[in-house]
Amino acid sequence: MASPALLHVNQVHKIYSRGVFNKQTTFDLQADFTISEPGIVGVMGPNGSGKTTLFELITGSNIPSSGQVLVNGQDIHQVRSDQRDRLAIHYHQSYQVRHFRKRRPNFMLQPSPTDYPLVHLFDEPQFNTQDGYIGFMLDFFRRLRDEDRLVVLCVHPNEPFHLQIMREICERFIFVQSGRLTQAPDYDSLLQNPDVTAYLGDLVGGQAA
Amino acid sequence: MALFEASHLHKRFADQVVLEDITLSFEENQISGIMGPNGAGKTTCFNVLTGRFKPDRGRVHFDGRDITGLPPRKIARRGIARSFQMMNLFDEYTALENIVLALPEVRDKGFRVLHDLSNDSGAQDRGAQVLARMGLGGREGALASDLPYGQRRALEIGIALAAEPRMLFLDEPTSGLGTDATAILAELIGEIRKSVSIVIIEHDMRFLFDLADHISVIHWGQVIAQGAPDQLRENEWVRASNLGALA
Amino acid sequence: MADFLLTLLPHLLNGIALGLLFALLSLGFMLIIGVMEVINLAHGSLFALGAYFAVMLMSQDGGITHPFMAPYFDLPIVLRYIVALIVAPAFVAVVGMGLEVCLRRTYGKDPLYGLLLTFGAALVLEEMIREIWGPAEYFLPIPKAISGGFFFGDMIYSNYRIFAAVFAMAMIGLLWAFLNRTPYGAVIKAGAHDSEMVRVLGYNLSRLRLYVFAFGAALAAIAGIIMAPIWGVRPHVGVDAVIPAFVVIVLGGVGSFWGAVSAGLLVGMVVALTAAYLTEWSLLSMYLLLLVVVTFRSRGFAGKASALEA
Amino acid sequence: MNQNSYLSSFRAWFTAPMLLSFLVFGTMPLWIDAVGLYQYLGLEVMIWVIFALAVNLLLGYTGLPSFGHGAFLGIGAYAFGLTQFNVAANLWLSLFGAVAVTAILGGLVALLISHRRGIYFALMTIACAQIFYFIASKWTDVTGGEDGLLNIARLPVDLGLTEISIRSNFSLYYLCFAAYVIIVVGLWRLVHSPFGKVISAIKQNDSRVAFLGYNVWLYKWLIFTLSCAITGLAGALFAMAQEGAYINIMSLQWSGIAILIVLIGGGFISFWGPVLGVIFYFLARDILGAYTETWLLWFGLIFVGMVMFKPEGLAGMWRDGRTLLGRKPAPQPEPSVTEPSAAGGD
Repeated sequence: MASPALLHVNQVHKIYSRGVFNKQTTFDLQADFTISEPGIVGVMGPNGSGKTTLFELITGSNIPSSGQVLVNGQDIHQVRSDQRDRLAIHYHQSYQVRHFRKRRPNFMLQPSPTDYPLVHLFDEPQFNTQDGYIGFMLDFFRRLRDEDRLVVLCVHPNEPFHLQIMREICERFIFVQSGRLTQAPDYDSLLQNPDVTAYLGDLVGGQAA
Repeated sequence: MALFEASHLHKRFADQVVLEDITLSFEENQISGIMGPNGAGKTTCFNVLTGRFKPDRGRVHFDGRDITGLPPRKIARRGIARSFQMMNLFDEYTALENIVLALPEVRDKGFRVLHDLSNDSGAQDRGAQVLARMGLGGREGALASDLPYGQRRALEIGIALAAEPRMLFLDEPTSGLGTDATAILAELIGEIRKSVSIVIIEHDMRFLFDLADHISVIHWGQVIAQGAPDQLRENEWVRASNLGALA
Repeated sequence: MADFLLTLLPHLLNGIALGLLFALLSLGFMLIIGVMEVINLAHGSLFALGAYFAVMLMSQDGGITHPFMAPYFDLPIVLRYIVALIVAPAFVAVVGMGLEVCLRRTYGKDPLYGLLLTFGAALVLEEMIREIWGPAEYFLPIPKAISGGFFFGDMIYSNYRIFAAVFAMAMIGLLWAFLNRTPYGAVIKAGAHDSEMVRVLGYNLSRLRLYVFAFGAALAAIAGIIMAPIWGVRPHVGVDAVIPAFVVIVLGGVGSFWGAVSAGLLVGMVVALTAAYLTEWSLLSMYLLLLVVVTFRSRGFAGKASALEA
Repeated sequence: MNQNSYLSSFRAWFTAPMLLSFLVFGTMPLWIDAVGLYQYLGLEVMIWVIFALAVNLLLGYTGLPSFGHGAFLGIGAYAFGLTQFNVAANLWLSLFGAVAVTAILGGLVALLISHRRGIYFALMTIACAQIFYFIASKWTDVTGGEDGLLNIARLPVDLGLTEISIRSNFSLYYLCFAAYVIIVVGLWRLVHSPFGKVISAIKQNDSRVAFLGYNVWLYKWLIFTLSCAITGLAGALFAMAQEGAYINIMSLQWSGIAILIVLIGGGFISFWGPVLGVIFYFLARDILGAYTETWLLWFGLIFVGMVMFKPEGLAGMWRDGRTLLGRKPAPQPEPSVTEPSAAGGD
């Protein structure tokens, strides 16, 4: 039997709506993808496109409207809330967030099958060329990957070197726009996507120059 | 065994994990550095190490003894002194009084109501010596609140040093200082390292790379890199940054 | 047992009415702490002032009246009551603004100065009340519709207490909606969180402080008017009011809206029940409650670090 | 020891303003009638000065605002009367009883509040004071409730060889003056000792003091208890002055007025602030009070103005006046160390 995929986001929908009687959908995120091997995945997309919501769904701090998130074959929402951080961790800029939403009390949930987090999600880490800390951060991502974890790096690039970093370190990409995900196996095919080039605009040209 | 060892420290505030499994050790007679980007939890780490906050989990050992969760005054009495990033001087006191109050011999006389500090030439002289060492000779009588910024910083470190600690923790000593004042401070620290083990928290890499013997980089509540300055300087991004260009 | 519960009911009602009024008073108090970082010891005096202004607007012998006011007093009492409920808090808001202007000199200094200034202001306001209205007790006339009582079982219930509870509840609800559902509320909350943020957002901080103080003062005045028929209107009523407000804030925790409401209810209930069964000790119970809670939970039920600790 | 060191040790104990205050207060009964005032006023001033010095030990020197100190004044008065009635009608024993009971109760309160500071501290002192107030007002068997404890005697001063009657205001005044001299000298020494330096440092920055290895809690506990003990002594003297102990001095208002007096006088910057404040308060009461019923209103306005424009109080005005006149401050009693209460030194 093959070992289960490291991260399987299975038909996850998250719908936010407004109004009690006349429901209007204000935001709708749909995600369905599988990452079987350890690696570093880059997530890009405009602000408000649903990147942070996606991360929250993966770590179990947000409840999907439908679908499930499996980390190493384990449904994260079936794991005791105080042990979910042993499966997936959400880094918010400079600290880690441990906040979980559950529909059932912990005693009805299962313990985590692992003791160390398998999936590390970095939510817009602050890359600043002035101080040189980027190098240590990138080394840290690589170290995690070499220890067989999955690193997901979410960036909203606004300077050419942000793209340079993504290109240097990420092995595959996910592009998020208006709640929809597009996958790309490498940087070049990511740039084939006209939505991506439109979103990045001058940054790509700037890098080429 | 290192003079100061912290193992598996955890600290969280509500949802935020500020320290996650931090393990650090600081050797005797060295300058150890803790660095990290702004807001990366360095000061929290510092506060846990020096007893201001109790860690949720993990132990802190100093000189082979467990000091986890001891109140600040007991940690101070074991021989650990610290400076503060937000300067915490006694503003109504003169520079000399600030120092004298920090002397352990004065601390032991705290309850002697008949003692006259101003006639205690021993304490006064030792206080003046510390001030002279800090480059504040001649400013004994100036009120702490009247000193210029750089001298307040020096006094801040002087207070910590006057406690005659075995280990001195400095919290962002360069913050707010200009280039010249930073150079003076570096010289000062180079001078006091002869008598005391030092731990410095900084986000200014260049300052630490020049001074420290060993550096730990903290981010996301974890130690993301550590080593001697030369090892860390190998990193191409570090070299490509301003620091690298200048180093 | 059933009999006991039946006799308990009116006291519970009293407790709820008292508690909601305490909560209303404390919420104004808390707004001021939040935005100005000042413990307004004069808050009780503003409460008393509200009651006195209302007396002035309700009855012809309410202190200062002038012959040209006579036609006004021919208006039906309900109308005058509504006028009093609007105009008296507005007067008090103006007094509050004056106090805020004085307080400006203490911002950025040791918070003790703000405390001392408002203590002095409380003294001045109480003495002014004594000077204007004299030391005697006044009673605030109220419309017939909300006076009197009704029987339920063997016990008589006061209509007014029910009115007071409902009115206070409505005010608390409105206040909550104001703070959470309007842009003004958002700015006030930003100011309570971090006064620098208000400047960053592009608002005028000193104007915000002025308005918030006026608003808090008006809330105190409203609580004072509603409380007047229950407690009576005496110069000393300010001190009787500021202490429960203080206790409520400490119990509920600074910065917590529902903390203040639940602590207000708790204090009201404790005071009302001890007043019913251990009359002598009713005020003592409040202090004991405070002492116990603060000893074991230094920031109350839901408090965050705040100006109170500086 | 040479001449010089005798002089310097004398200076460590006595200063020019202290001797001046001894001179003024020591001769007061001789001239107070001549300036149109009366003996009992002198008595009140003396007692309130002792009380205000105790309050300022907390407020001005340690930065701890006790808004409930009036309760300890009352406890001292009751304890003095009760010791006199129930133990022995001896002055020293009764004074000891007053001081001891107040110190013990103060020490108990301090156990609850010594880890607090600022407004929370003020609040806890209010709560504790109110609890004492209610106990005193309800426990009528012991305290006489609203009627108070009547007929407290001005017991003769037993000096072993001879006894001095203090039935007259004049002679009671000198007992109070003696207490004042002892307390002023003692407190001056205390606040200029290492202990005083530490408590003042706690006022400026308590966490730093803890990081220097001092036991901040213990210092706060000791100073609160000491302040209560002195307040108890003032209460005992007050009981003799009034020939009774009454509940009203335990009310919050009197605690507040004590704070007000200390601040108006300038307790934050000067040892002598409370003394100036008490004199100012009683003169204002008698002079303003002669013209208007609402003198407290005017006094309150003066207070508000003072907080707004001159929080350093009368002592601050005095200091500014000297600077304005271009006079150099008089030599400090301790040449190498400047006092925090700079104006107190001159």
